[in-house]
Amino acid sequence: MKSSEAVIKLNEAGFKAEPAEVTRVGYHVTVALGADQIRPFAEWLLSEGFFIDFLSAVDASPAIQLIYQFAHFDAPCRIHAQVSLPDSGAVDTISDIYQGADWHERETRDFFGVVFSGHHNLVPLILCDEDKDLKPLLKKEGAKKSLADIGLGEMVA
Amino acid sequence: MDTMQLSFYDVLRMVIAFVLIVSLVFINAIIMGYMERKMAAKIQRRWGPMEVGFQGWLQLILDGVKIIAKQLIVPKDADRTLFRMAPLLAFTPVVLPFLVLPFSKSLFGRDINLGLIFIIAVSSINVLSIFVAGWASNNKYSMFGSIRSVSQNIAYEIPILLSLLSVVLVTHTYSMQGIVAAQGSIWFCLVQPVACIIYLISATAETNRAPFDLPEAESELTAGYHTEYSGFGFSLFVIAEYANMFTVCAVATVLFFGGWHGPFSGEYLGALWFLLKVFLLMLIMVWVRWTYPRVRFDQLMNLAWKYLIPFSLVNLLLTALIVKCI
Amino acid sequence: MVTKLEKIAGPKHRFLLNMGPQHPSTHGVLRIVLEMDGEYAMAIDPVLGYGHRMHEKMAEGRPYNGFYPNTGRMDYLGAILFSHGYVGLLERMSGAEVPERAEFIRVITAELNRISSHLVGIGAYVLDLGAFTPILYAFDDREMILDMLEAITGSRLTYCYFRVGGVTKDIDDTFIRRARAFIDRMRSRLPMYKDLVTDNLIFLKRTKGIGIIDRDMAARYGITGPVLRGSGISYDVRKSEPYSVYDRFDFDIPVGENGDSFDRYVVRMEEIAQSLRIIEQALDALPDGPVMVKPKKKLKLAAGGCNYTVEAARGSLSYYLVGDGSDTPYRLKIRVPSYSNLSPLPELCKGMLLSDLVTAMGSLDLVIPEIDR
Amino acid sequence: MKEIERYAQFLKDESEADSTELQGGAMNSFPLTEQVLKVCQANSLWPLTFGLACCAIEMMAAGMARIDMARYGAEVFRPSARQCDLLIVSGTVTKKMAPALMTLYEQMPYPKWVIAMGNCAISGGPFKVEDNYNVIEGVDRLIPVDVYVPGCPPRPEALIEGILKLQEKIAGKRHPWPQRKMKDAVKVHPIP
Repeated sequence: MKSSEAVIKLNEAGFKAEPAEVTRVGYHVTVALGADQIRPFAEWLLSEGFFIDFLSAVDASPAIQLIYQFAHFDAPCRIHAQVSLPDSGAVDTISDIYQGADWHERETRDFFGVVFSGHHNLVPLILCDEDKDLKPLLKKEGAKKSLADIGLGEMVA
Repeated sequence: MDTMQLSFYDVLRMVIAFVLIVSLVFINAIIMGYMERKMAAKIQRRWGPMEVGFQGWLQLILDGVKIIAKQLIVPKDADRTLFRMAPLLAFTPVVLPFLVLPFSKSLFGRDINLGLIFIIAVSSINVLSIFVAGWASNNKYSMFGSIRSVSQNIAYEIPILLSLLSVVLVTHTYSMQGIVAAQGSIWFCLVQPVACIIYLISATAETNRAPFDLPEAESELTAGYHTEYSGFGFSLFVIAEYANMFTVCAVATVLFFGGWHGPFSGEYLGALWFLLKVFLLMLIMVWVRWTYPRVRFDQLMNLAWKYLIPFSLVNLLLTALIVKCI
Repeated sequence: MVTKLEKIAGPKHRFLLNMGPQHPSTHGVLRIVLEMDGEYAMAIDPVLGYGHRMHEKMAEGRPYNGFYPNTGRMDYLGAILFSHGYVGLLERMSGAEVPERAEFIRVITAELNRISSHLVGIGAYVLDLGAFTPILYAFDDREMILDMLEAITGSRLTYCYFRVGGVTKDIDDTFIRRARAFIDRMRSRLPMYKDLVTDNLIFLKRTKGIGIIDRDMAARYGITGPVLRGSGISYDVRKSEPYSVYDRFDFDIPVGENGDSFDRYVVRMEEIAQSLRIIEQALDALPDGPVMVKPKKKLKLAAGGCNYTVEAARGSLSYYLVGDGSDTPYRLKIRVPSYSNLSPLPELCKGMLLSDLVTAMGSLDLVIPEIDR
Repeated sequence: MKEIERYAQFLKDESEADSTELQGGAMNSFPLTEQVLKVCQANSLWPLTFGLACCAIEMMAAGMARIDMARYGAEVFRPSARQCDLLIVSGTVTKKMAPALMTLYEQMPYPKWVIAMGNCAISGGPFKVEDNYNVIEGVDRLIPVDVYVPGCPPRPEALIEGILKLQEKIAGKRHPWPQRKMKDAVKVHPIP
């Protein structure tokens, strides 16, 4: 699937997608998602044959940003989605749609304390048991910056 | 041996033979250990043991002394009695077959008229020791190794027996000396090629050598049935393995490769021919080990039950028919 | 999947078997908890983190340039490929110019590194199957590559050779002669590997049809690299999103047919041949000129997220960096290929014999500290 | 972390208490047998198949054709800790790995030795940073170490040197009898 085609299809399916400047940012499409759209988004991607590249998070104020990246085997089309973590600290899991997200979600829970509701086995993956509440990649007080300062602000839904 | 009455001379001969044989078992382990390492090194284009003594020939002796002085560990949850017994149980039966092996025309412990049966009966005890070792260790990997070993040995005992029987049908005797004597003109590997090949394959499996080394498959079961054994217990298993190799290769030599027959084989010089043939066969086993990957367990069983046993049965039947007709 | 055995025996006969963190076939410090039914592994639970070295945390605490050494220590078998990704990311964000000669040298060294990584991978894989000798031959060939790379980078394993704006040291005639000699030698060695390993009957019997990965599974788990190409999908970042000067070379993407362990092995062998082709072309077309543009003392990057993907030895490797205008990264996420390649293990190996599990896992060619980061 | 420290202290006490008794046992009362035994132990160091990180590859390279540790008798890589004399800690030890490493050390029978290979095993190496939350800074905090081989990672030759150093520590001599000094190294791959 060509990236321009993907933008059109994504917008038709109700996701706020925009083409990105691939030589500058390294991905073809950005999607600003709402926290409730994650599961339909993942289902749509799976049906279109995308594979999951990675899933991670960035700690910023006012909320942790979750980063989803998907790509396609047949055409250069890398989709980058950003989700702002709701106040509840939990988002829906996609580990039952993309099983590969299972470990990524567990890792994100280890490092950031993000809870993925509906995950079947959200136990520490990387960290040892006594460190399960360490959340090492959360920024310290004072080091945390706002979304605009780190250039992720315009992508939030 | 028509009568079972033993003279003093016979007893003395057996005692001396026994002492010599036990030392032979140890020396064999040292020589084979050294040859295996050197040969593996040769195959892998490296030096192998080099610095310890000339060409590293002292390496195995030093290894042996070191391993005797290692601490003996009995795991807390192991069955202490059985755990200690298993290495001895492995060692004892491998010494006994040497008693009836005909090293040369007059160099042998004792020529029993059921020599072949004796060897097969005694060397089967070995599998028991492996099973005991695995069970007593109370370790899951050991248990896997020992269970694999038991089923493997039971499976491969049958083709061994059947292929040996087809030789016995030709020679009409179970005596080892008798079988060697029958090969004065032609070696039985030419008379019974199928039996010979089946025996060599099964013997490799019987001694748990690669590519059939499943009981101690390193990449699957760490060290298999002797995972928990340290120091001398472990070395007894290794010695027993080499002695077992010697036994099966000696039987192969006696049955298929003319025993001590060879140019200038007099009363005693035949022993040189015998040892040469045995060590050649053992080196072939070493060669195979360092070349091939390991087979999977079900493939191993399939090979025995689906190919080796039917083929050896057919071979036995054909031999019986031909012998009967002639 | 319910196997025949499970129907007969039922779950009550099951027991737990702990494989690792010290086990000869886990290639490092991976631990796998297996629920066994006899010799069948009915449930598989990999436990990671025994080699977690906090690379992502370390990146946030040091300048951009200070992270170069870490890239080489994540995947120590393909260190150059990992630093290629990081350097490419910084260049994309800062817009730094790279001399053409430097790009060619990058491709040459990266492909040499890929060959050395594959050699270890297949050697260790055959070792998993119980053949000791091929790994020694593979290491013998690999030492030639290490000698070459050592002469220009200064280290044998954890290279720190690429910089923003080029490479640290130019290659000389000796390197080119050695590289050409290596290409000839490696081409003459490939038939030997074929005779010794690929055509070996036991090897074929052990690997054919074991651990089949199909397209759907690959998409769901994000499998990439030779593991994916073994399944017949020709996805290679070097072709689909060409970086550096890879678009100037003529090379094929070898793919398998069935997606089993054997195909993955064959793909790696073929990739060695393709990498040799790339190196040969790059050596022929090597332009003159400088290898380094004088870098700024302190690298400061603008705010914003940026992604850079390269084809590492084990699959597609992405760096995702969020800058905040200072000289340290705000957040650096590293998407490592082995992590996604290992994750299907519970589904892939369910109901397998322990020996097959070792076969299937070995064919994934894992580097554990890369997974744990 | 408390538990790990307690475990480490226990291992240290045990090795100090047992070292006189277990490093050769009753043989130590006879000087000559003791010396012979030490020579044998020095010449036959069997390492454990145990790789942690980058250094493990160099440890493998040390056993391969070019370097060939086998020349000095350190050939037999045993997969089971029960049959080993030498634990080569080749790489970074993390908090999660520490208990497993100590268990491995405990499983080895006396006499046993440890080589800390690489900077990570010696001190935490490049991972000894301010925000370190997972790497143990030096394996000697967990188990007693005999020889340190620095490098990141050390070359295989450095590991061989470490083994020779360990032999010197055990037998009191760099090339314990009957070892000869190695002759000139053979160039395996001449530069074309």
